[in-house]
Amino acid sequence: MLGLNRQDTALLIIVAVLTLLAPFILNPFPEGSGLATLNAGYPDLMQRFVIYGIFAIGFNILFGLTGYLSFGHAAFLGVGSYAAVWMFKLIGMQVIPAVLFSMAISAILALGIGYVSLRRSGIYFSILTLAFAQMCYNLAYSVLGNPNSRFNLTNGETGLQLTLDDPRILGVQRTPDGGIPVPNFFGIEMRDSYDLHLGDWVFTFSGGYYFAAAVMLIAFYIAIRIFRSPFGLMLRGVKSNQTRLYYTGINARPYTLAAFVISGTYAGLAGGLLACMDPLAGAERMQWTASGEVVLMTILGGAGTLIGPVLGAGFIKYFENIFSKINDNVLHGWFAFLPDGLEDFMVTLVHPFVGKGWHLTLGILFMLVVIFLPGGLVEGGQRILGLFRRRKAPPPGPDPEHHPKPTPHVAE
Amino acid sequence: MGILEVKNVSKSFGGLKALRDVNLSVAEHSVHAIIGPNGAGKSTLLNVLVGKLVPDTGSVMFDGQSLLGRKPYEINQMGISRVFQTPEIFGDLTVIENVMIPCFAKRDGVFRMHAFETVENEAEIVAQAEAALADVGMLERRDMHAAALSRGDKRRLELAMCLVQEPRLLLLDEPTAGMARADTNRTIELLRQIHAKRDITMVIIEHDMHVVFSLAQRITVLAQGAPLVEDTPENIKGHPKVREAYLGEAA
Amino acid sequence: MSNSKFTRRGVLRTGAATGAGLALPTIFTSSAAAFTNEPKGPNVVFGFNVPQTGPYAEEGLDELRAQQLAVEHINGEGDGGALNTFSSKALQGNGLLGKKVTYVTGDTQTKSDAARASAKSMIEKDGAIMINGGSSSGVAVAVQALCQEAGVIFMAGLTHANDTTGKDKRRHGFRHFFNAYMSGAALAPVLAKAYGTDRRAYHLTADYNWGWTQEASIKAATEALGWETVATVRTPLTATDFSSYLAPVLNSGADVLVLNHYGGNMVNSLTQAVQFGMRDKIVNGKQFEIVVPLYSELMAEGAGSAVQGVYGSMNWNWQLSDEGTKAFVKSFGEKYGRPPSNSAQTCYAQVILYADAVARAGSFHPCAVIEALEGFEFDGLGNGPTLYRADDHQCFKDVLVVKGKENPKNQYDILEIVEKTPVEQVWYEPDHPMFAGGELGPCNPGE
Amino acid sequence: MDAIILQTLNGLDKGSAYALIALGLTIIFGTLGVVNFAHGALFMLGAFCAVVFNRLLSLSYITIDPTQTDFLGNPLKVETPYVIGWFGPEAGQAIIDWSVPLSILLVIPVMGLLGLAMERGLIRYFYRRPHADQILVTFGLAIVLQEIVKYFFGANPIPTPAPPAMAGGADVGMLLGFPENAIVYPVWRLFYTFFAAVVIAAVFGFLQFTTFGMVVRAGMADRETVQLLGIDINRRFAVMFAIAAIVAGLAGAMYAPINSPNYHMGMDFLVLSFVVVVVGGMGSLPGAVAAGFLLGILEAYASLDAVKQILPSIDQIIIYIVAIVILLTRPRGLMGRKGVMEE
Repeated sequence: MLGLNRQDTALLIIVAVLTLLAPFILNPFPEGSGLATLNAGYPDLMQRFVIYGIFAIGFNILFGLTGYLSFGHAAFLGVGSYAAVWMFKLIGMQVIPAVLFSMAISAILALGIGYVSLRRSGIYFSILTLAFAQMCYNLAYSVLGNPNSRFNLTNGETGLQLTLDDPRILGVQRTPDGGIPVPNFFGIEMRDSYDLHLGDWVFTFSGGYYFAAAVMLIAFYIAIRIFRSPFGLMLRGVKSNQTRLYYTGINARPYTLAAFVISGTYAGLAGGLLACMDPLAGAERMQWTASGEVVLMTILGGAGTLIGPVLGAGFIKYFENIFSKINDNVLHGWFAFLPDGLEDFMVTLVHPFVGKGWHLTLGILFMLVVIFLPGGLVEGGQRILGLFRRRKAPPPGPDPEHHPKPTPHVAE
Repeated sequence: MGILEVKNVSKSFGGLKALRDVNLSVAEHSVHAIIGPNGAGKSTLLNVLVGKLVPDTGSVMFDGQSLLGRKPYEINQMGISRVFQTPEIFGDLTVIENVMIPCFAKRDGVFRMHAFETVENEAEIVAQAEAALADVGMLERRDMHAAALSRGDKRRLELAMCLVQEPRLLLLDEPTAGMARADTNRTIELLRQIHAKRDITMVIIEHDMHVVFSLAQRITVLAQGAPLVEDTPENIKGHPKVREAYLGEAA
Repeated sequence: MSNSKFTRRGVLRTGAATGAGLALPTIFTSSAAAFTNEPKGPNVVFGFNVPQTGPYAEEGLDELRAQQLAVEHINGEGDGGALNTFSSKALQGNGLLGKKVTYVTGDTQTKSDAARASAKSMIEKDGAIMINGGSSSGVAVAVQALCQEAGVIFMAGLTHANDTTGKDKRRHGFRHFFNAYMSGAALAPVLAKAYGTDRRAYHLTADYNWGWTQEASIKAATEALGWETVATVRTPLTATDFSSYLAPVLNSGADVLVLNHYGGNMVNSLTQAVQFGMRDKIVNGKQFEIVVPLYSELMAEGAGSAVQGVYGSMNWNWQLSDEGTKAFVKSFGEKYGRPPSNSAQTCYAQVILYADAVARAGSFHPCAVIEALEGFEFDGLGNGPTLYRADDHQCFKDVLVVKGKENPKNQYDILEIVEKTPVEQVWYEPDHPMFAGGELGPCNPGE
Repeated sequence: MDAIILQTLNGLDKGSAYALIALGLTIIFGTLGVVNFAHGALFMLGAFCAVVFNRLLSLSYITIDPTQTDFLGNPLKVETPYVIGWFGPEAGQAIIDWSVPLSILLVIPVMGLLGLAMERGLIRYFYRRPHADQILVTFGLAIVLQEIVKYFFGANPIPTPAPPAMAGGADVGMLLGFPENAIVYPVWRLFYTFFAAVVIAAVFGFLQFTTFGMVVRAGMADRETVQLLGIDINRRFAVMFAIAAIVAGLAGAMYAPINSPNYHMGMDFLVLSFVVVVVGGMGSLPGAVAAGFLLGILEAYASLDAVKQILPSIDQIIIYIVAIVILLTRPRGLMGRKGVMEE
C-alpha cells in the first residue's frame, strides 16, 4: 500500500491507529482515581508527543541514516517557531502558511549551516553544528530580541508572542469580543476540543492534536519512504563506509547535505507546529539542552530504526510533564491504602524520584536503557516480542528462511 | 596508445621522493601488473591513479582524458574501479545492498535524489546485483550482513561491487593479501574467468609472484619510486635488475 | 456535539455532568459550563506553577511552601495565618464557596516554554481555575498570556520587570510584586542620602528584558538626583564568570557599581566584585560602593558575606513588624522551621487575594473575580495598605529598602530594613513611558 | 593599555579553568576513546568536595544561649565548630578560613576513587560501543550525580569563600608602574592561574617523564601495537581516568570561591569544555591547553566595552565564532590527530 511493502504498511497502520486512538490509550485510569495523575491524554501533552515525534523522526533521518551527529538541531526548531509566529502576526491565523513558512525558513538555515558544517565529520561536525546553534540562541536571546531596537525579531527572554495590534493583513486583528484570534486550520481552531464521557472515564479529542497527528503520520510515511529509497540506501552507505562510497562513484556531500536539510526541515515543521498549538516562541527552544534532548530521544528510542525516535520522544516528554507533577499530595493518595507508618515510608521512598526529582528518574532510566538495551527501546520491544513468540510457538524446527537476519554484529 | 597513460609523474612527501618520473602505458583489455619491493611507490602510484593524491608533475590520461584534479568519484564515473588491499565494503548493509549501491552509482551518477522510489522495486538494479553476486558465487549469501562475512567472501563481495559497474579499468591492490594458498588460487581463477568473459583492463598491484605470473600479460617493476623494467612475464622472470631489486628487499 | 475552547476537567470529578449528544449514544456527553474549568464538584483546583528544577529551584520550593500554607489557611487548617489580620473578612476559613481547595503543582524550569506546558497541563488535565507562582518575568509574561487565552486567572509570583504590568499586561494577569520602576524610585533617595548626590555609577546589566528595564529605571531615578552614569555594560544571562566585566570598573572613574543582576547572576557578580577588592577602595576621594537593586534573601544567602553593607530593594521582608507579617511569619516558621522569603510572601498573598476575590464575588467566574480584584484596597497581608490598580493590575504599596547586615546573628539574619518607602513615592501613572503600550484586553470566560 | 593587561590577566584565569577541564576530557578521549558527558559533573563534584570539607571543618556542637533569640523568638541555638573547641578560636578559625585550599586533601582521594569506580564500574563496558551510547550513558550519569548533590545540598549556590588573606584584590598595576587602581585583580584568581599552571605541568611531567606515562602516550598513539607488546593498557587507562577526574575535581574545588558551587555548575561548563577540546584538536593534550587559554583570552578581549560598542553581544558568541573559524581553516583543530573521533 502507498508504495510500501507489507511490513512497513503494517507498521504505518499500527502507528496510525495508535495515534488516532491516543486519547483512549493515554487515559487508562478513570478520572478522580489516584492514578489519574499518570494519565497523559490531555491535548497539550498529546500534541507534544506527536510534534517532538516529528522532530525526532527528522533528526533520525540525519543521525540514524548517515551517522552524522548534529548537536544543533534545536536551532531549526526555534527558527521554525519564530517563523510561524511571525506569519500569525503578519498574515493571519491560518496554520498552513505558517507551517510552510517555518519549513522554508528552517530549510534555508539548514542549507547554510549544513553546507559549512558538513565540510567536517565526526565530532568536528558535531561541534560546528553546536556552535552555530548556540550563536543562534544567544543572538535570539539578546541582540535580536531587544524590544527597543528595530530588529526585534524574537522578543528575547519573554518570547515572541501575539499582540492585539499585530497587522494580520489577511485575517482579523482581534476577535469580536476583543481577544487575540486563535490559530486555525480552515476554521478548526487548534484549541478546539471535545470531551467524551464513558462511565468514569473522560477522553478528550483535540483539534490541534489531530492536526498535528495527521502531519506526523505524513512525516512518518515520508520517512519510511526515504528509509527504503535508493537515497536512503546511499545515506546508510555514508554511515557505513564513506571511502567505499567515494570510490564507487558517489559524492557523499550532496547526499549528507540533502539529509541535513530534510532533517532541518522536519525540525522546522515541528517548531512551526509547536507555535500553531501555542503561539509563543521562546529562545530556550534553541539552547543546546534542547538540541541534546532530541539526540537523547533518538538514541533512547533506537537510532536508525523507524519507530524508535517517536518512542524516545514520547518517553522523555512523558517524564517531563507527568513525573514532574507528582507531588507528595499525590503520593499520599496512592499509598493511602497502607497503614499510616508504611504510607509515610513509601512516600519518603518514592519522593526523591518524582516531582522536583524527575530529572533523577530520567537520568537513571537513560543509564538503564543504554546498559541493558543497546538498541534502545525498540530493542526492548523486540525482546519482549521475541519472548512472546518463543512461548507461543515452541521450537518447530529452525526456519532460516524467515529469520535470515543475524543478531547485531560485533565486527569491529 | 594505451587506455591508461602515465607520463613523467613525480610525487614527493616532504623530502621523500615517492615517485620520480614514472611513465606507464596500459594497453586496453590487458592485465598489467605493477610489482616492486616495499616502499617502491606502488601504493602512491595507485593513489595517484584514483585521484586520492595529486602528483607534483606529470600527467595521467585515461582514454584521452586527464585524470588530474578529479575527485575519486569522478574518476570512478569515468570507468575506473578499485579493489582495496583490505576490503572496503559497507559492513552495516546486507550483501545485496552492497552491490546495489554501485549499480545505482552507475545508473544515476554522483548524486541523484531518489527519495521516493523504493529500492526493492528497482527490478533492473536488483537483477544486475544478483547476477554480479552469482558471478562471484555469493548469491546464497545475499541477505547476510556484509560485516559477518569471512575475509575471503568480503574480497569477493568487493570484487562483485566493482564488476557490477562494468568498469573499463579495474585496479586491484594486492587482491590476495593475507589469503591462504587455496583461496588465492580460487581468486586467481575467478579473476582469469572475469577477464576472459568481460575483457576488462586490469592493473594489479601485487606482492605475490605466483599471482602476478598467473595473471599478468605485462609487468612493470617499480623500485625506489621509478620504473625499473617493463616487459612480459617471461622476460621479467629472469631479469637481473629485478633480482637485484628484490634481493635488496630479501636481505 | 459541542466544542469547547479549553477542556475542563474539574467538572468531571463529580461524574455528575450528563447530557445527550445529537445522534450519538448517550455515553457521548457534552457539558455546558459558563467558563473554563467551572468547579462543579466538592473541590476547586488551584495550579501552583513554580521552578522546581534549575537555578531557581530553591525559590520555587519556598513559593510552594507558602502556597500550600495559604491553601491550608483557606480550608481552615492550621492557625489561619494572615487571614486573621487581613482587612477583608470574606474568607471564613471554611474553604471557598463551600468547596474545599485542592492544588496541583508543576515545574516551570524557569523557561517560558516549559512553564506554559506545565500551566496548560494543569488547566487542561487537572482543571485548575487559577495559576500562581513563578520566579521570572519571562515566565510570568508567557504564562499570563496563556491564562488570558485559556480563560483562567493568573496570579503572578516573583516578577519584577516593568513589562509584566506594562506593555505585556493582560486582563487575566495580576501582579502583587513590585517592579523595577518602584525599585528605582525607592532606592535612589536612600542612595543619595547615604552616598551623596555627586556619584558616578557603573552599571552591569543582565542582557535580557528584565535587566534592561531595571537598568533604565535605576538610571533614570539616580540621574534625577544628580548621579552620573559612567557606563552601562551588558552581561550575558548565562555568564557565571563576570570578571571580564568587573575588571574595568575600578579604572573607569566610577565610584558606585550597580549590579542589575538577579539570582545566580547576582550571587556570582557580587561575590566576584568583592573579590576585586572594590569594597575596600577609595575612588574620587569616596568609598567605592556596590548596589544590588533587587534583593532575594535566598540568593543573598548564596553570596554569603559579600552582601554586607550592600543596598537593595525588596517587596517585603520577614523582619517587618506589622501584624500581618508577624502572623504569616509565625505560621510559616512553625510549619517549615525557617522564615519565608519575599517571593514566598508574594505567592501566599496572591493565593489569599484570589480566594478572597472569589468569596467577595460569590463566583468563580473569571470576569467576576477580575472585577472584584480590580481597584481592590486591602491591608493586613504584610505590606501595609495596598491597592490593586484597575488600569494595569499592579499592586501599589510601600517598598522596602534593605541593606546586607554587617554582623548577622544567624543564617537567616542577612538583610536589615533601612527604609520603608511610602507608596506615594513609588507611584506612577499607568501611561508612564516605561509602561506604555499594550492593553489589558477583554475578560475571557473561555467557554 | 591597562585595560588590555587587565583582560589578559582575566583571559589567563578564565583559560585556566577551561584548560584544566579540557585537559581531563582530552585524556579520557585520547586514552579511552570515550565521550564523557559526565566530565562537567566531575568538575561540580570537585567544587562540592570543597563545600563538604568546609562543612566538615565547621562541624559544630550546639549550645543554647538564652540571652539571644532566633527569628521566632525562641532561645537562640549557638553553634561552635569543634575545631575551634580543639584549637582555640584563632587557630580553629584559621583552619576553617583556609578550608578551600586545604580541601585538596579531600579532593585527590575522593575524586581518584570516584574516577576509578566510574571507569571500572561503568565506562569500561562502553569502550566498544558507539559514541552515541557513550553520550547517553554519561549524560544519564551526569544527571544522576547532580541530582544527588541537589538532594543533599539544595539548588542554591553555597558561598565558599577564599581564605581572607587571598580574598581581596591585588593592585598589580602598582608593580608595573601604573597609577593606583589602574590594574586591580583578585588575589585568588591570580592564585588560580598559578595553580592551574602547576597542575598542567604536573600532568605533562607525569606523562613525559615516567614509564607509566610513556606507555600511556604510546597507547594513545597506537593502542593495538602497545597491546600486542603484552602491556595491559586497560589498567593504565583506568588510572588515567582517575587522573582526569582528579584534575577536573581540583579545577572545581579551587573554582569554588570564584563561583559559589551549585548543582548545575558542571552543565554550564560542559558545552564550553567540549568546544575547547575540539578546537584544540581531538587527542592532543597540548592542543586542549592551548585552546583553553586562547578561547579564555579572546573571550576576555571580546568583553572589552570598546569592542562591544562596535559589535554588540560579540562577547556571547565569540567562542563559537572562533571555534567555527578554526575548525574550518584547520580540519582537526589546532593540534588534532588524524582519525580520532572523525567518524
